[in-house]
Amino acid sequence: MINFSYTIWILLLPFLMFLLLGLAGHKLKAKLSGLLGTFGLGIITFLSYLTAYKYFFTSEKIDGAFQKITALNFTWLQFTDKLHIDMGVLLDPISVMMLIVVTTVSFMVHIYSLGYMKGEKGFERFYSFLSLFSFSMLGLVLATNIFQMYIFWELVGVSSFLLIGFYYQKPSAVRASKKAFIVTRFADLGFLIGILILSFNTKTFDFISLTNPSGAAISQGSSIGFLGLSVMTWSMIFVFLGGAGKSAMFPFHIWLPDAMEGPTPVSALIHAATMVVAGVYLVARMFPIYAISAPVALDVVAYVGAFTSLFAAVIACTQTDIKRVLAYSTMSQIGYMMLALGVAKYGGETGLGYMASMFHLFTHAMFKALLFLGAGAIIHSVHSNYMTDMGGLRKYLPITHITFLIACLTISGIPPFSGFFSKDEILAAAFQSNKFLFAVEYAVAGITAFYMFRIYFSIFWGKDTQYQHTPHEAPATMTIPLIILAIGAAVSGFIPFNKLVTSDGKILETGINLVIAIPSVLIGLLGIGIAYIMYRRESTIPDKLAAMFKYSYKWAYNKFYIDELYLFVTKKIIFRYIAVPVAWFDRHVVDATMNTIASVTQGVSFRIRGFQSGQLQKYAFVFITGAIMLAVLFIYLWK
Amino acid sequence: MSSGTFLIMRHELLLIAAALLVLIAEIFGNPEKKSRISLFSIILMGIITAVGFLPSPAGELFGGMYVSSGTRLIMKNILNIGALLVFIQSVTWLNKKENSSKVSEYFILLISTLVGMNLMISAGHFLIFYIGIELATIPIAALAAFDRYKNKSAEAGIKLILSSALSSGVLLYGLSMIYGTTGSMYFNEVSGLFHNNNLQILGFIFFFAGMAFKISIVPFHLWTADVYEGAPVNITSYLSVISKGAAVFILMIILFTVFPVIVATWQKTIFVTSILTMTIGNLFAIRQQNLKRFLAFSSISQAGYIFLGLIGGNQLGMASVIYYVLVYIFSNLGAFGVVIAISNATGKENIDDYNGLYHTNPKLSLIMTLALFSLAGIPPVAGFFGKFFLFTGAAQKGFYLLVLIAVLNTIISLFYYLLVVKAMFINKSENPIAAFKSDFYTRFALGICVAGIVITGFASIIFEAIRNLSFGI
Amino acid sequence: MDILSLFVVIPVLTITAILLLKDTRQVRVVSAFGMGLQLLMAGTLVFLYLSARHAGNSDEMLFVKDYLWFKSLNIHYSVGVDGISVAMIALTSLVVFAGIFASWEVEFLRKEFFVSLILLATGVFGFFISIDLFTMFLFYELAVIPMYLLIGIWGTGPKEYSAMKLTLMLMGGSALLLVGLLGIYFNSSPDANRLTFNILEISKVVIPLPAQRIFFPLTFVGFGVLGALFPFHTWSPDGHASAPTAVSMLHAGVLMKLGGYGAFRVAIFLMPEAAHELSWIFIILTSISVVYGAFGAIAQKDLKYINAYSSVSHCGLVLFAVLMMNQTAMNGAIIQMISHGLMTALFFALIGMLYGRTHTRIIYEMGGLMKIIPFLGVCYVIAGLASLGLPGLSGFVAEATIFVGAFQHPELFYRIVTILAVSSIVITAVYVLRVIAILLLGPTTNEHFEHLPDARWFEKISVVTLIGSVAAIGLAPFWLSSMIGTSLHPIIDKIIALNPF
Amino acid sequence: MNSGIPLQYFLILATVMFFTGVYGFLTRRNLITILMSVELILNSVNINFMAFNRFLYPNKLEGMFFSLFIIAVAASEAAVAIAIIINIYRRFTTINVEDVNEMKF
Repeated sequence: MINFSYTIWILLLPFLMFLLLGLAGHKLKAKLSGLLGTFGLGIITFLSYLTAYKYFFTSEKIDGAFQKITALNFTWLQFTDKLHIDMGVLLDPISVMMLIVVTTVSFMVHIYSLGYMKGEKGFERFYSFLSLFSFSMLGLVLATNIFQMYIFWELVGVSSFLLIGFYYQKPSAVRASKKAFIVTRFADLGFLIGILILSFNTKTFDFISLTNPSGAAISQGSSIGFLGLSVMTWSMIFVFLGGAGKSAMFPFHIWLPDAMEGPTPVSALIHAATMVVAGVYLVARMFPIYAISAPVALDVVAYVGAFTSLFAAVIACTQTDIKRVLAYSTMSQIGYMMLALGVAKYGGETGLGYMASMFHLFTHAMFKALLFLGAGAIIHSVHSNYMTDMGGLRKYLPITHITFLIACLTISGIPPFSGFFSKDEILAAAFQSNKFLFAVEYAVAGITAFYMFRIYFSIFWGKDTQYQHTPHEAPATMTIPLIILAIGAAVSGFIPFNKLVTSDGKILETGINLVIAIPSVLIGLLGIGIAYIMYRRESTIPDKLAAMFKYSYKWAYNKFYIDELYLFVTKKIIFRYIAVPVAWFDRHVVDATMNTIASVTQGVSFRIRGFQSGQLQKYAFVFITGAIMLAVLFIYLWK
Repeated sequence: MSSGTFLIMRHELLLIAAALLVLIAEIFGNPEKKSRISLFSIILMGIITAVGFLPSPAGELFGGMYVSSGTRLIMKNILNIGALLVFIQSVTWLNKKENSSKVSEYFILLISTLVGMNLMISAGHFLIFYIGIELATIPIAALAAFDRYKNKSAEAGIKLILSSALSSGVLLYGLSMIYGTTGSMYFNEVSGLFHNNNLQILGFIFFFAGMAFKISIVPFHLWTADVYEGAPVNITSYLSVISKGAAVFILMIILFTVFPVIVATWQKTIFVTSILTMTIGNLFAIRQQNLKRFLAFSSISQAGYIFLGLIGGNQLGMASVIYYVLVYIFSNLGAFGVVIAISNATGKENIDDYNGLYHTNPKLSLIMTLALFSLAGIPPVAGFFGKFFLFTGAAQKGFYLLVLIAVLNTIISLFYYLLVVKAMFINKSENPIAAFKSDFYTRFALGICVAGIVITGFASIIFEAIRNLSFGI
Repeated sequence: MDILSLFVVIPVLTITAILLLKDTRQVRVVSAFGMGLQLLMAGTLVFLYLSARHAGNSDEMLFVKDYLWFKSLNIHYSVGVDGISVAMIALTSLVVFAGIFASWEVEFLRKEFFVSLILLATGVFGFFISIDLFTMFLFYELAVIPMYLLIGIWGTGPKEYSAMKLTLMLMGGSALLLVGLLGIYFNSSPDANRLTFNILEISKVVIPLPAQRIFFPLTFVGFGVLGALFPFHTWSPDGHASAPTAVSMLHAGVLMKLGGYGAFRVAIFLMPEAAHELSWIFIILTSISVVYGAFGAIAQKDLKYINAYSSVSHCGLVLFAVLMMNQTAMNGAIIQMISHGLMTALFFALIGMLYGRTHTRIIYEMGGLMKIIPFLGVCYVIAGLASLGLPGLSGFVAEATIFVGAFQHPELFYRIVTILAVSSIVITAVYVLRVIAILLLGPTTNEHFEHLPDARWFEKISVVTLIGSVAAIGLAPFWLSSMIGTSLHPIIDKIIALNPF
Repeated sequence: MNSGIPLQYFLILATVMFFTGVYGFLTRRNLITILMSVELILNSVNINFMAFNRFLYPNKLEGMFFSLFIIAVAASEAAVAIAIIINIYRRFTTINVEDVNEMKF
């Protein structure tokens, strides 16, 4: 048994870094604090790679399966003797894999930001937030129990809130951060309820005992029914709500495009590579339960994933803000991953989808981070988000151009880039189990290629735009991460995921299935071709098309008015028809009754003052009548 | 008369002696130095009060017409303390020149009422009781009309004397019924011969009405406010505390000793009347502007609370009533003391005049606040303990509903007490009562009151003493 | 002199010291010193308590001292603490300490202000240490009354009205309470000759069920009024809005906790059968206050109103959890009391400081303050995050415990209601973020605010004290929850006896 | 003692007198008259006492004594009352009871 106890530092370091930069940051020099943060994360990255190496290549397997190792664990908060929140580190294939993803991208972003955020006000604040995020994300990844995961889940949410709202004087940024937090919070409510139901039935939070396919917990409550579904299914659906919120699945997706208000490195790190895939990770984490005792919930996952991928891809075709395009493509790619999980079963051949999903998660992290950082470099030089303001940039930004191209090819699934492999696995998995979803994904693959090259061409080729000051290539601090990531995106496809990350930890024999691979590559090329025709150089085709499908284009351009719907619900229904009435009711009914009691008392006291008339004889009269009435009362009426 | 006799009825005898001494002092004393008389009578009263606490044997006189026991002694002592305080409080007022000619009358009359009350408390026979109660009432009427040049004073006098005459008429009529049905006026005999027939109940109700008049229980209370307002402040305080206390005591004694047979009836009676009293008293108090009138109504509602102690007909209730009267004496005299001091200094008696008093006369306002809180039953002052024990006494016999109504009433009362506090502390005023320094007597009296308000509650020994002594009446 | 009584004696001495002072400038120093001492004492008490427990002292109450007071009624002055009261005492001393500094700049009648403030504190401390219903009630009312003057004299807005309303409604509560206590007292012994007010002794006997049916509601509602139980909560918004800073802090932070504490230490503990029988009524009421308070907060414009309504919601959660009547939920209730006490005090302190600078509490009249007064801004954000239950701050610990506990309830109805209550976390997030966004973020709206000064040293003391403790609980809840948990056992055992979970 | 008027007659007389007195008290406007009606009430009580004593308990004299005392007390009461009434007349220059209501409510 290898000793993994040092992994605690993977959690502690970023936290300490956060405290240091948060409390003392404004005292340090901006540059120093930036370097500190980067250095700290460097160490963590090193530790993670060490861990990954030790886990995958030196830890012993039991009958060919990777074991879940609890590196360390201590009780943080005791509820009952069975239920308690622990804080700890759980190592298993997916968590280690995520460890790599998070630290790599995060490290890249740290370096990149040194250049990108140079001279920004609140530089040290930015880095402290980044450290906070890294801490939370790693905690989420390494959680040993679902409640720990929830805790870090929330922390991730808040750090994303803080980073989106980094430019807190910009109203749009503030609005976006608020939106992001509240939408995800709403989803997390589902997550929490799911946890409650789960824990009520299984009486445990611990992942290992929860997800042990032959354990007692997993079958708990699948017999108890509620409104037609088993409580287990209900809890899993609720948990998935949480995942959908973070991963911007329909209908919780609305926060992601707006989240692009944040600094671009943040978008790359949080809203492309790491945090948004937390939902996928969550489902993967609970996968045995989904697969074994809540298949219905798994179908929900599949269909939601599929729909989102299509829906987002369509919208992506119409947006002109490059970061938003990338955001929608992120959604659609995560849709892929969800779908892959959804179509998978537990163990063996049928577990292909699971492995594919994780694979795609990995590759996607690489190329999507690359895309965003590239976009960042572009924006950095052009000072605009809109591709309408760009064109012919290939001359000015060679490195960015190449890396961006690689990324585009990768996401379009063109071999030999990594995207091809992972996407191919997913399609294969879909093909195995559900032809309809398979068809959908095929279409999406094409659309993806189209819109990616749409922006590629219109940025780097297209019309020769005149810039008031000529764009210049980004500094090394920014280009180096691009290059590294580009390499990662290019080659990570050759990582033998089927040996490392599978649903049951055993090795899974896979190969390129040409029947699926070739058409998918072709459809990708087709999409590229169309984009080439439309955007290689200035042409009127796009406008013609837009005019032709006027309404559908308008709908897609306005993101199918989902935002407006939300706005309607929150502003009109919640605020105007619930909150305001409640406040009114409280003032004018509940409170009023209390005041009425008082005023009634006063009124009565005014009414009865006539008794005190000052007339001696009236007094005497009352006296006598009183006496007689008492006498009558107690002699005849109430004896 | 043997020395034993003297010992037994020393309260009355000493008081009579005191009255005579004051009279002699009036006759032979130096007409210029009238003010000395007040000091003299205060000293006498002080001595009597002190002597009252000496141990004395329980016993009977005049064939059981006069009874003395531990309980009754406590009651008398409490009354004496109150009277002493009133004496001290009156000095400043008496030193004014329009009163300087009537100092001795004032004290003689007061003392004689005190004699009446003591006599009445010691009654073992309705005749003594009747003599006592009249002796306690008639001089008060004269005192109420003491300010000969004030219309209100005269009006107060006539209202008091006539309505009390009527009430004693009714009371006597009731007694005659009881006499007719039992053939005796001895407390112990009557209780034996009592058996709950209509005529007796009628008699009881009429008797009760007569007593309720003295305690100013609704609906027999209407004279109270006017008389309190009209009479000189000192007399008002005396009426509101001493007379009321004495009447409560004797009513309690008679209820417990004479009418145990019809306990069910008088519990109902008290139930109804106490609810009426608390509520009506509070409702009237809310709107009052004149502080004397205000305190009059507050004292009415206080009487209602006191009845909660009676209703149980139990030891605890009895003890708590006696205790509460003691507390009430301190609290109410404290409040009145402030009113007296201010009306002596400025002649102002309205709540509005008190606006911003705290900023000019902080001490007085604090004492007032303390007294009012004690009346409202706010801890940690004595009033809280008093009320708590009263309620406990009622609750012991299961009158939870009554207790609930009572405590809800205390909220109303708290409201109007707070109005005064608000006036003194919060309200702003362009011409507040100017800061003034009151003389020794006032400060002394107020000091005693404050001490009483604070100590009586915490020092459990006082309550315990009352509790232990008051076994049997 | 036992250590517990010191908690009453020290404030009293402080008061006398203040009264003897001639120079009003020293007043605040003296009070700060006295309350600092109190804070020290609280720390010592926590330490002593834990060490005593560690030494294996398993009595229900520790440091018990008992003096016979009114022999004939068997009324004692008896004090004693278990983990719960220790925690509450610590909370109180923290809030009071912070409150002193928050009201550092009171000018008008300074002496009187601090006297009444500390008097209020005295009542609260007395309430938490006493285990005799009579003394408990005494201190309870003692704590309520100074509010009137504090709000009436030093308050703002319609202060007389609010003060009167608050006082009368709370007194109304204590009126019901008094009847309830008397009822308990006269049923406290099977043979009516050993009647007692002592909680521990009463808890040993079973009060006959018919009596419980009458007196449980009285007691519970009586305390509930102070705990802002719907629909008896309306004193809270007005009261808080009109009260001066420190008073709001103490009131929302500590005084409202008397309600929750009493509801569970007296009502539930002594009359579990009725509690179990009638809990559904109050569960409905409390869950209403949880959601309703949160919604009410969304629509408010005045910072203090927002906070008052959120207090309604949070305190509703306390009573809600108490009524679930199982170990975890009750544990959560206590933690929630403490956490809410700290963070709401923090809120009111900050609001007071903002008001002191901007002279408005209407959120729309402020904006973009974060840039101008970063320290206060950040503190406000932290307070907000604590109140929306962010992990790592105390709010989360409390709410998680409550929800998990409540959801363990065997009956479906209770679980569904729980889900209703859980949903409040979203609403909370909405109004907290709404305020933060309007108040602190965005561009600065009012140029007059451009040069507002950031926090002064005494303000920093006050705020940092509170934030420190909020974070401490949030990061390391285990010691607190275990301290409370062990003390809950006797109570739970008494309940378990009748409804086995 | 069975000769002459039976007890009931006395009682009826007394009752009638009592209520006459009450009626007078309530209706007369002149303070003196009101005082007289009070006397009427007290006398009715006296009659009661006498009659009861004479008819029911002839061997004891409590009733008799009681009425004696009542008479005496009534006299003193009247004295004080009249004194005050005189003062009233000085102040208000009337002894009409309705005019004597400076204080009310």
